Amino acid sequence: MGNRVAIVGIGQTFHKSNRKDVTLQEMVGEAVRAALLDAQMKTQDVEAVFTANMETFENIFLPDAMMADETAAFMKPGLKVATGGTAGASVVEEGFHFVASGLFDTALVIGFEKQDCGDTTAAITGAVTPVWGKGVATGAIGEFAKQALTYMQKTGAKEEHAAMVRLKADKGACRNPYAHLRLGLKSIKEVLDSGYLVWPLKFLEFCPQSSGACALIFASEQKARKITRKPVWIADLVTVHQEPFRAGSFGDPTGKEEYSQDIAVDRLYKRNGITNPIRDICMAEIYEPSNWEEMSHYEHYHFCPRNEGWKMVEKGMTEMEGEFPVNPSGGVIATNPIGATPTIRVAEAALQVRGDAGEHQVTRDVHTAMATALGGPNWTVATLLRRSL
Amino acid sequence: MTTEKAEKKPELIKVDIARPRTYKWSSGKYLGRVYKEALENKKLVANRCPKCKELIWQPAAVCGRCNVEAGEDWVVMSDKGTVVQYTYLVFPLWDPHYGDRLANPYPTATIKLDDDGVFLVHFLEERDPEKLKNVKRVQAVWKEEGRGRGLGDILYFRTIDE
Amino acid sequence: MAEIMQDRVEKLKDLDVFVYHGKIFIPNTYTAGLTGSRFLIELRDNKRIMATRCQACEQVYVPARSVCKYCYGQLTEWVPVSDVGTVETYTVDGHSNGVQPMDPPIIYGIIKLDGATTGLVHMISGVDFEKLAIGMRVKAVFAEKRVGSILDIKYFAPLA
Amino acid sequence: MSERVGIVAVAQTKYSADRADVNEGELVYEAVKQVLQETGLKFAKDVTGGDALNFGIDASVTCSQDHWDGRTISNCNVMSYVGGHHSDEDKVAEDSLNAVFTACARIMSGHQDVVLVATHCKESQADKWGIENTALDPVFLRVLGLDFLSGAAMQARRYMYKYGITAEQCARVVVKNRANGLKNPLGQGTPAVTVADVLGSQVLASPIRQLDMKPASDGACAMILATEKKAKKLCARPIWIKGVSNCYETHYLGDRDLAECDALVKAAKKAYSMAGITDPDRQLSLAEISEEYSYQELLWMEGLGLCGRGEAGRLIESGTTQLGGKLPVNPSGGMLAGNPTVVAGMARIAEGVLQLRGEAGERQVRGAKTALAHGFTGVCGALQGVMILGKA
Repeated sequence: MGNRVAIVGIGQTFHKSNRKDVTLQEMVGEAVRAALLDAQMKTQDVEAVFTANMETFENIFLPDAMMADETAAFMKPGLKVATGGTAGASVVEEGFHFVASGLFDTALVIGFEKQDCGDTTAAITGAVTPVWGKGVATGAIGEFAKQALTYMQKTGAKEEHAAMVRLKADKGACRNPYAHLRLGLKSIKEVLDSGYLVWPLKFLEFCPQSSGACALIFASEQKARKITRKPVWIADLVTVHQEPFRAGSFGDPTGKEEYSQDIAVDRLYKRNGITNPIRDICMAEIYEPSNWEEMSHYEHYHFCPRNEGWKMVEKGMTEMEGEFPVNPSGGVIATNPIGATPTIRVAEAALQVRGDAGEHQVTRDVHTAMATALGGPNWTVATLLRRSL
Repeated sequence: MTTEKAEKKPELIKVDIARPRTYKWSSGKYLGRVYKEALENKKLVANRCPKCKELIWQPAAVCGRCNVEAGEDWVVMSDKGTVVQYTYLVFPLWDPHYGDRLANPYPTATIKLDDDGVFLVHFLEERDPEKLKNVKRVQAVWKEEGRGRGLGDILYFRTIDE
Repeated sequence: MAEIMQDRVEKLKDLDVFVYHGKIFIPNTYTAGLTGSRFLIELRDNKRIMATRCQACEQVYVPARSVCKYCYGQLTEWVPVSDVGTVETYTVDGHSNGVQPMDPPIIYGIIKLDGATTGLVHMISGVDFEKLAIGMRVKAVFAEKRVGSILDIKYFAPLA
Repeated sequence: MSERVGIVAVAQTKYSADRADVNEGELVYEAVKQVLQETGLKFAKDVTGGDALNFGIDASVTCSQDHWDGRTISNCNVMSYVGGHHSDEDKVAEDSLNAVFTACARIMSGHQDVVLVATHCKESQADKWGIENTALDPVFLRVLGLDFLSGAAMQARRYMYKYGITAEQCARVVVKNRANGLKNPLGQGTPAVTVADVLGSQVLASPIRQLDMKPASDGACAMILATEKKAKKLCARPIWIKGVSNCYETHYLGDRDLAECDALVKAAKKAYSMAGITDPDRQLSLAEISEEYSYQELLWMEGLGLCGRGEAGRLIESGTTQLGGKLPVNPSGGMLAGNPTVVAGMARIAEGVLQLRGEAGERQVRGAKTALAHGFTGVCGALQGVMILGKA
């Protein structure tokens, strides 16, 4: 069997809407430098470099080769993967396989996106080519607006619940120096009055376009124990892609189709002896492009029964001090450099397991954490991290 | 002197590049059949998976859910249907295929076509947000000339009262 | 602005297959970053080619760069390099690719400027194609109207 | 290598200058269908008690490029055709040799036993120069209007100058590969040429002439990799991956002497050491090298240590690398006979597998036991990949 794999280094940029002070190479280099510093390693100690982003966002072809010098990949093995919004987690999967295989003892795993040099919604619209449907796209925003409407009608959730989720996210973001949107919201009223972006989604209810990068350093077991006293083990990782839903892009209003989220966590929980997720897992960093999605995902990740995601919010269970904290980092609704976002989820979950999340460290002791990613037509990557294996 | 200069933010140079790239996307055989039926007969067709018996949309050589070959069991679908979901853009969206910033003039809806038809994403003719709320039954309005663009042969779906 | 090409759909001769002739057009705005901007501003304002130096690795990077590829150190020392250098390789590019700043033929070359340890990829002009040779000495010719772009160097011409 | 990884099935479409008759999914399915039929494998989630095999394909690794497919999240084009529904799928955005490298790692990690790898590219549908231009640094290189041809031309010039390689020697590569290509039933039928034809063809970017460059090509390739145990259940003669590695060059063309290919030297060294190869030119039965431009076969041969620096020219003149020579290079015809970018790396591996299984027909290298497959991505070989395949 393969090596066990641990995260021994974590680095992020300070995610912002614009980073005009750095080129793409330099921005990604910042995250790499932070990860090397965190692990007290030098570039020579890194044996391979794996990267991920969505090329059409910057309209840069083969960006990994372009940034080889700045990401310590010069004269080293490595490669780039690109799926959809899940790209930042697909690269975590490949890093996991490559280090476990024994081909490399250490590897840099990097997700990045510099959205200040392109047009994100235009790039997403490019996911459907004109030969199939020209001009019908409303971008991801439109899709999630439809989702929010369906969730409201199906579960009886109120706009106030969605606003409470947004407030929770902002509380976390304000305690996370790397987060992009740190608004200092005081009450749900501010969210409710923020005007519609795409009905029924309001301005504050959808993720920003950010520029940022996140770099992790993976190490095999015997290497990891030499590098750090606090390795975070990748216990397991499940990727589930799927065909587009017949009646929607990110959700199935007919209620007849299985979600990749459910399939992914079923496999993950069964393989790792998890019978009661919010007991056996201590916290989660999930990929929620909108606050409505967060409530729906509570259900798809079996944190609560179907149609009761909003009740967890009402009882404050997922607050930082709550019974099952979710997205203490502020989540995707506060920070979304798309290629890096899934990698950030793994990084933030790992910081919680290490107890190094500083101001946004959750109250509950975290020995096990889950990070998820959403992308493409509702694809899912679920990663399980543990303090000890 | 130097402190004053230090405060001045350093000038940052940007490089603007705006170059379209041409593409020739092929419909392939299965989507080509949708183009042909729309062009010649103003009909919407899809092929049915022999295993799960569901209509495959976007028509393809394989049913991805069953991992079996889809074959040529083509079904003509009604071009009437019921609106399941809709949304409209508040802001113009840069559409890379037009190379322009367009606010889609029409709302985009998911329409369930009658008689076990597929869920089709297309435009609604109705643009008034208030009236949109009670648009339920709709029917396709086909172009009379200039067809040959598959689903683009339908201008939009018009509200029908049934 | 490139004219917006009209889409068209063509049915293949003897097949029920249709080919959609279209385009993808997303304008982009890239930043040169702090280091790159200073290099370009020096071209624009002072007609000077500046490099960043890595003392430890004895590297002088042109165009100026913020990271040394060998020691991964952050480069903060700026040094001017000569506008005269040696041609390391070149090509007389006759093919048109739709993204060139002028009509071909264009002579592209890599010029190792005196004082630099890396070559600068740029254009060469003012020389007969047959006279082009590796090892040739060339000098930067600056544009009259400079805007803060690598094209503020119009081309490199053979040293008299 | 700890757990041996076997290739149990390979398939390629018939390469063509223009496959406008199919979309990307239908194209890749032409290859995927063959490897599924050859092995009788289903996807893991579809395996029921009653099947002949009690295991299935655990994951798919696809390989394509958003820029070439003209579509964001371009793996949506092939998802249904590679069993991606409710399964593990990932897309590598490099030359496809790296996708096989990824599948190999997934199996060696013990996380997965059987992996389908599938790649496609339709060069006829996109603007090659426009795409390549966007791979270059936007501030200092892209605005100059460079693409991979002008980059390759500067490399060819430097290599020919420093090591005395001649235009005739480069032309011989084209003559050899196109002749081999006509013996390959899956080849594109690119017509044979003489040295004079090549030297007489129009200069695109000196010293590269029209016939020094590969033709546009559309195609797909699929293969199935498995653990040693399952590979032996799936086919009589699995071909083993004895060594594999890759390596990044610097992006800044001015930072390196373009006559050198240090990243390829390093990748080859690692792959050889994994495979226990010390003298590649004697121990390899054949080499399949990705060459978009004729000079590249010669330069990459030297980087791969198949001969000394500057000796590739003499090697091609001596007929050593011809079919029937001591070390045949590109019996498949290579990219110069017609392979798409992205697909080229797996096309090299597929030819290696066919040769080692003795199924290469007219172009069979007699007694082939060990084959090298090489694939590169990007301008002037920005990311070099090397794989060693063995019969035993």
